[in-house]
Amino acid sequence: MHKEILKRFRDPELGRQMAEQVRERLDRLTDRLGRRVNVMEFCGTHTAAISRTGIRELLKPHVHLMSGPGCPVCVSDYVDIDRVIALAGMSGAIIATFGDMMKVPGSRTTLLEEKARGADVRVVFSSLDALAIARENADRAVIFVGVGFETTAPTAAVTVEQAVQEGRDNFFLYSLHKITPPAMMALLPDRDLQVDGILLPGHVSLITGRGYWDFLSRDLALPGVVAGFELLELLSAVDALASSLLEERCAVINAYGRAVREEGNLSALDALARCFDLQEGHWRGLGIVPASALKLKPELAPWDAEVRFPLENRPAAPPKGCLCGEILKGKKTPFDCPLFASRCEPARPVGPCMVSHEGTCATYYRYERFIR
Amino acid sequence: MHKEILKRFRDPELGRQMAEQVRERLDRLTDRLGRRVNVMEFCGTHTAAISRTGIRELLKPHVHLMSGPGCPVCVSDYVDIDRVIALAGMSGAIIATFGDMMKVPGSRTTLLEEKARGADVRVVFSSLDALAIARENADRAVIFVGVGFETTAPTAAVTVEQAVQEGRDNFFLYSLHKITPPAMMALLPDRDLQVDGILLPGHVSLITGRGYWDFLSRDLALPGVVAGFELLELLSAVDALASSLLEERCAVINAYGRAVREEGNLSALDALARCFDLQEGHWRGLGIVPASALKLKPELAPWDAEVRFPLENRPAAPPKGCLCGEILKGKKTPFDCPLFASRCEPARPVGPCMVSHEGTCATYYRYERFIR
Amino acid sequence: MPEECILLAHGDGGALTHRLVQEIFLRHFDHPALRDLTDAALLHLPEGRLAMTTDTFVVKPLFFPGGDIGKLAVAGTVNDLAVSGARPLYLTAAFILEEGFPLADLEQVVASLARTAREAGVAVVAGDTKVVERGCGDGVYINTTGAGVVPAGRDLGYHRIMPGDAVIVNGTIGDHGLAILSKRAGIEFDTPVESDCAPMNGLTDMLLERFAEAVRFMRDPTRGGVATTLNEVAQSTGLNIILEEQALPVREEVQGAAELLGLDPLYLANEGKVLIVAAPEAVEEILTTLRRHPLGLNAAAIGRVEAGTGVGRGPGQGAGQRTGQGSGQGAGRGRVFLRTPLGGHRIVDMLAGDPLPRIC
Amino acid sequence: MPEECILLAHGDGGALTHRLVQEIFLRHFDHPALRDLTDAALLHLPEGRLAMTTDTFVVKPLFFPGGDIGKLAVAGTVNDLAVSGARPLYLTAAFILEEGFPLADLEQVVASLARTAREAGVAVVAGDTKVVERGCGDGVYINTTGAGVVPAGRDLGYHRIMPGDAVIVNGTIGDHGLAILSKRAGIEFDTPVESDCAPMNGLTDMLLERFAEAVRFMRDPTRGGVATTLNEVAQSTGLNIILEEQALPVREEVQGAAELLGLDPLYLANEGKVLIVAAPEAVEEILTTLRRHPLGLNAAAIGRVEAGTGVGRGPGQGAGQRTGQGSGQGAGRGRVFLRTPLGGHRIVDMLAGDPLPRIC
Amino acid sequence: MCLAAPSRITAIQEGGFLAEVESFGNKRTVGLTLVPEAKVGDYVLVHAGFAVQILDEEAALDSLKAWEEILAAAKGGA
Amino acid sequence: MCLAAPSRITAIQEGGFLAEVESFGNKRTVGLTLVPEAKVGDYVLVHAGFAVQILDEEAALDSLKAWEEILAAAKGGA
Ligand code: SF4
Ligand code: SF4
Ligand SMILES: [Mg+2]
Ligand SMILES: [Mg+2]
Ligand SMILES: [Mg+2]
Ligand SMILES: [Mg+2]
Ligand SMILES: [Mg+2]
Ligand SMILES: [Mg+2]
Ligand SMILES: [Mg+2]
Ligand SMILES: [Mg+2]
Ligand SMILES: [Mg+2]
Ligand SMILES: [Mg+2]
Repeated sequence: MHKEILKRFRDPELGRQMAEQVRERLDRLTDRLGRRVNVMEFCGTHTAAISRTGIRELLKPHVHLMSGPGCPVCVSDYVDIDRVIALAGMSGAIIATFGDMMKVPGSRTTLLEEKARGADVRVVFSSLDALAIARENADRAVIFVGVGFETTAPTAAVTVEQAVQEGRDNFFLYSLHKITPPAMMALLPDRDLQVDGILLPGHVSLITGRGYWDFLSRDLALPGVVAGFELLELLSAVDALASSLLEERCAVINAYGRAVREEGNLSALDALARCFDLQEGHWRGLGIVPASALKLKPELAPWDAEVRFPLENRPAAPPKGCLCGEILKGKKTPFDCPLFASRCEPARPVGPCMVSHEGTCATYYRYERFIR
Repeated sequence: MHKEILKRFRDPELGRQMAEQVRERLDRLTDRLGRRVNVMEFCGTHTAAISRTGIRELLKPHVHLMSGPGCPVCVSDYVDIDRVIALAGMSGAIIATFGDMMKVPGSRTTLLEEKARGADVRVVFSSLDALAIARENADRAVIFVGVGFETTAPTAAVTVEQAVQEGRDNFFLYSLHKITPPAMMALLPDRDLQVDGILLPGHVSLITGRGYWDFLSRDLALPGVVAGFELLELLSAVDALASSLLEERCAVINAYGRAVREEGNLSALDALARCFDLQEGHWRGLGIVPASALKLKPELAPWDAEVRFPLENRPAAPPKGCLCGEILKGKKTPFDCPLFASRCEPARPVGPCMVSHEGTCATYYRYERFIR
Repeated sequence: MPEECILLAHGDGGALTHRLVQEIFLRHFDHPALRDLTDAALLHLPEGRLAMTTDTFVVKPLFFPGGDIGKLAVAGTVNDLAVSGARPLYLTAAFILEEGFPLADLEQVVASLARTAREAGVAVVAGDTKVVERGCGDGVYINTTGAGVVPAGRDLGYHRIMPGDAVIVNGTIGDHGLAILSKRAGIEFDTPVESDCAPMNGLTDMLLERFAEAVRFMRDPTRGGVATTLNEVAQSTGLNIILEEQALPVREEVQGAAELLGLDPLYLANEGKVLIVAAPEAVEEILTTLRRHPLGLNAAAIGRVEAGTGVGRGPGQGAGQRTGQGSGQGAGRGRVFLRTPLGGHRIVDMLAGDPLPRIC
Repeated sequence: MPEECILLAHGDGGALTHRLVQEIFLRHFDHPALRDLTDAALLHLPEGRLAMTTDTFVVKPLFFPGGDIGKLAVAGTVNDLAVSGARPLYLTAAFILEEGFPLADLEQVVASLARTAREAGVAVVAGDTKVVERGCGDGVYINTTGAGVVPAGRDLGYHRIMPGDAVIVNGTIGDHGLAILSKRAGIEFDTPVESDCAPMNGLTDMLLERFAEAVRFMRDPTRGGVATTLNEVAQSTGLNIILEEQALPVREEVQGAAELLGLDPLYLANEGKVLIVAAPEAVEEILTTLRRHPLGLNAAAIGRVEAGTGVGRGPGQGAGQRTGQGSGQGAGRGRVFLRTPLGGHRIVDMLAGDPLPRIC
Repeated sequence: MCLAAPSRITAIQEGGFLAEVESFGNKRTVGLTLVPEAKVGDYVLVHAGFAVQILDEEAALDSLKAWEEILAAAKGGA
Repeated sequence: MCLAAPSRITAIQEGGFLAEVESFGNKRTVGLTLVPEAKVGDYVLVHAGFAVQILDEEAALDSLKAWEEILAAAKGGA
């Protein structure tokens, strides 16, 4: 059944019609504003889907679809990557993390290279897999490097709770989890950006609920639309945003109704509240953002890799010439970076935006490099 | 210089002349006794050298050169091999031992097969190498399986002392070391054997000294000659034995003067006395022989693998049909064994005599199989 | 039970090596050149150019849905010869065995290799066995090297590809890569997808017999998938290739699993697929022919060749220019694009980095 | 410094693989068939029978006195062709790289392989690279497969060996095996002995050009040494071989080290030696010829062929009978004996088990 | 930001911690702790090895209907 | 029973625990604890990685001389 629905959500004929309607509305907006409207997709999965479906190219004359800092891998700072790499060097330790983390450059090296040099680093698909590794290696420290926003953080939380329940004392979480609103608040008020409206991350929203975003309209007077990821969902979300702007309605609309509820996923939100405290976080590009990082509560300290394996805090300089910071803020595009597609490419990334499949630089490299 | 001496010790022309003289003496003895004289070479290295040089074939009509139990690998009992294999199965343990031990069959398997199945078993050339492995693997138990007679046991002793001095608490000796006289006393009085004289192990003697063997003439009224290993040394030793028998002198003669002193190696004998106690030992073929096994003294218990990793004592049956026991006693030759060169061969040994390069079965297989 | 698994001594060239060769290898491979175990096989070669190719197979797991490393080792090498226009005749097979590898598994692999070779009509004429210590291998690795003959009159190559040519594939893409991935440690999932692993020399020979002129070029999109292989074509010719997203034959199970894991079927390996560049006027006839062959039932035209964006056309320049430049930058070289159903375009690049499963 | 060592991505067929191929392999190997990186090399083959052989090289350490794995990979395969009477022409080279292997070491190996191939006059015409995870390999393994041509009129083989024939070797034995052993973990010692590793096709071709009739058979005594190789000859022909201990050319350094470790040079591997079975009347002339070649300075006649103890002569029966029997038992088959200086005999058997160093 | 793929729950393991899900014939085991209310037959979005939300099929069909109507109207109106 | 090979001591390491020995150009490091009286230049028998005895060259030459004399005598006498 869902198979059928998905097929229709991807129907090219409906898509063309919808695109026609969106273009028409956007052009009216352009006429009214005297410039193309600026829409930021905060979420990297949106960035990738918009490029992959060709929507960005198709709508380019009508709207500036700006890519935001919505890739948790990309916003992980050098400081944190360096620390994870240091943990990987501990004798006997096993680092488990998601595939994308493997290639993120710290200040000198990556987990992938450390693995090649002998560190035991394993790619997992889920924190549950990391816990299973800990069960099978009871005499070794297994450190799960959790990275992700509100969507992913609850999965790490319930896994830690599972470890606690099992009395598994060799499983540790190194939490690089972050929440998104503080980054938006740090970014969107920036005059230079001139963001007119925002496509809100669909999968963060299915945890947080639509209501989570009301601060946008309330505090920043920005309209927002929670968007899905299929062709028609993306187009209809842009359409809804255009309508709001045309009608000068400033509200947060849910255009991903099949997955996102008003109140979100209460079980997941409970898990976050039970396990994590908010602390200041290092964001690549944005710097230190207060109350944006999810760190394990003190009562979970025995499972907290940062507490159990404390490391010196050595500041590291970002690589010369990398514009990641500006690109994450949406102020520059990868085409502005002199390293883009020359010294920096997915096979040998310089900045983290070139690493993650949904990093802005990687996405533009993969899908848009010669299409301008 | 020594190079030149060795060359002359191997000179075939001198050898042929010496052989002529030996034959002549032996034939006179045969005439006197009415049978070929029986000479046992106790030492496996002698067994191999006598076969390799062709002396056994050459002198066959004139003397019966019987092979004795003088291979420390061959006389190691199933019980001990099974225990070593059990230790190899301990998680994290490293077993280090000499190459020949790898293929000795326990009651079900060998160290070589256990290694193939994942056990960490390493071949070393010296107990010092095993200690070095322990230094490099400070978090793992390194068990050196020491095997050998009086020649080898002192090297294990001083290595344990070195470990004690270094405070190396992850190095352990599993001592299968044995001394030779009790085995001789258990064997030689046997009427069936009719040993007329004995070639004494040259390299045991360089530790023990010639005097060590006086019990032979004193208690058993047997003449003996301490023999070297080069062509002329071997022939001259047989010659000396033949002379003694002809002249009815019953003494122990040193015919390996370049290496063996009257009193032996006092440093080595001291080391033995400092580290080891004599206990009853399991000898394949001979059974339990009192006061024949060198086991670490109680004060060295922390470095004694048998004390630190106690194992159940499970008796094991020797393989069906294997005549090792009888062969080790010199009562049978490999040609008497129905498995010899059919089911039992060096690539897949059934009994331990087929394993060691100087095991009687392996030697006969390698050098004498089709020469009868 | 003397030994049920590989020991180091099986590789020392001595008695156990001989027993292994006799009791496992020679029992499954039967060719006069092998029987004497001499240093080299002496063989008859028919008229034509000699074609040679080599590949080592290090697949994990050794046994996977739709095949095993033995079958793969034949298919992979036979296919490299086949897509070059050659008729595969002889294979050499060299094994690297890890100490402790079960003899029963070895026998199963060897039997499968022998069976596939017979099916493909190639003879295994020389072999080698090495044993490496535990922890220095992974069960078994197999190198196969193939020799064949290109009959007179066949000429395939980059130099024959022209703008306007069509790109054809003989069936669904990504099946092998997904089947393997589904068994990879840490990602295990159950999938109905089987590897497409199969020798294609029957199919290619049939095609070349009928369309010697219209078929310009063939290549098997193995490691790196269709995307990487077509990028090699584009870079070597300086021509662009435009794929039609809707025309790509992808099993819905493969598409579904790829979405689950965050992968793109264009980058998944195939082991029974051939990309054919052909004259546009022959496309329909070629598709009809392919679809009558068991390995071509889902054949489809998936794209077309277009003039590149600048210099560097033709094989000579293309190849020369390529040397030492790395991938993907510089202007005026051939590219691969994909036209989305909406009519937009996106780049299809070479694979960069293992297609790791990812969460974002 | 992006990557100084092999990463898994170097083997995924994508961008890093391409860079590796361009920047290391193609820089050292230069052959038209390689340049286009197509699936198979298309080659010209002169008149004669095609000879093929394959070998994988897993030597430890990779760099040893007198050579390295790259040189060895050429010498080993070229020699197998050469001793079969063939003129080696083409090589394929397939690498299994372990994650973490230093690129600098790889480049050194590849350069050595290329240099040795040039010296031997063979072209590397096809290649393959696989990367395996750390702990699933050992730096680098190399498979080389060779193709060559046996000119008309050459006929070497077991079937030509007759009682009375002489056994010749082109120089000192055991050098390679000892040089390798001296670097093995746990046995390290310093030795002046270098590996004899060298392609011998120049020497064998010269020999066969002059002594096509008198040379009956050739073989390179590699793994298992002279003892194992001659046992294969004896078993395959049903004839006995009698070696003269005093005639064996053994460097005194090799003899000394072998005694130190409890080894027999007859079982140590050689990589630049050929055993030649030849008509007795030609022995002196062959020795004179060999000694004029740089690889034959220490050539010596080391033994002779005698009638075996019973049935089983001739290659056909010998081979048939051998199958499934294992080694070394049964009556009436060819044996190898060694005559000691004293005039006694002893058996020289096949290697059984790794020549481990031992104390007793 | 976060890939999530729709799958159908085919079985829930004892204790309710894990579920078998199926998507186009592909089967996986996923954590169910975050959607304890899910039942066999439900479609869920799976992220990082966990079911993170139950999909609302009715809402999906509503969206489709709405789009089709609007587009039809627009066409009709054009 | 025990292989032992003659080697010449070329150097003794600090502390006297280890020595470098040489035999036909082959060099090894061996334990010296069991023959503390050995000096550089001495020939020793090496067993299991240790020097176990100093070889007595004079005794070796004596043996040789004795054999040669006896054999010569025997020949003369024959
Ligand atoms: S292209 Fe590379 S260097 Fe430039 S901003 Fe992106 S990640 Fe940084
Ligand atoms: S030949 Fe084998 S089975 Fe027979 S006695 Fe010797 S070791 Fe035992
Ligand atoms: Mg190939
Ligand atoms: Mg291939
Ligand atoms: Mg081989
Ligand atoms: Mg392994
Ligand atoms: Mg190919
Ligand atoms: Mg070969
Ligand atoms: Mg070879
Ligand atoms: Mg050979
Ligand atoms: Mg290949
Ligand atoms: Mg390794």
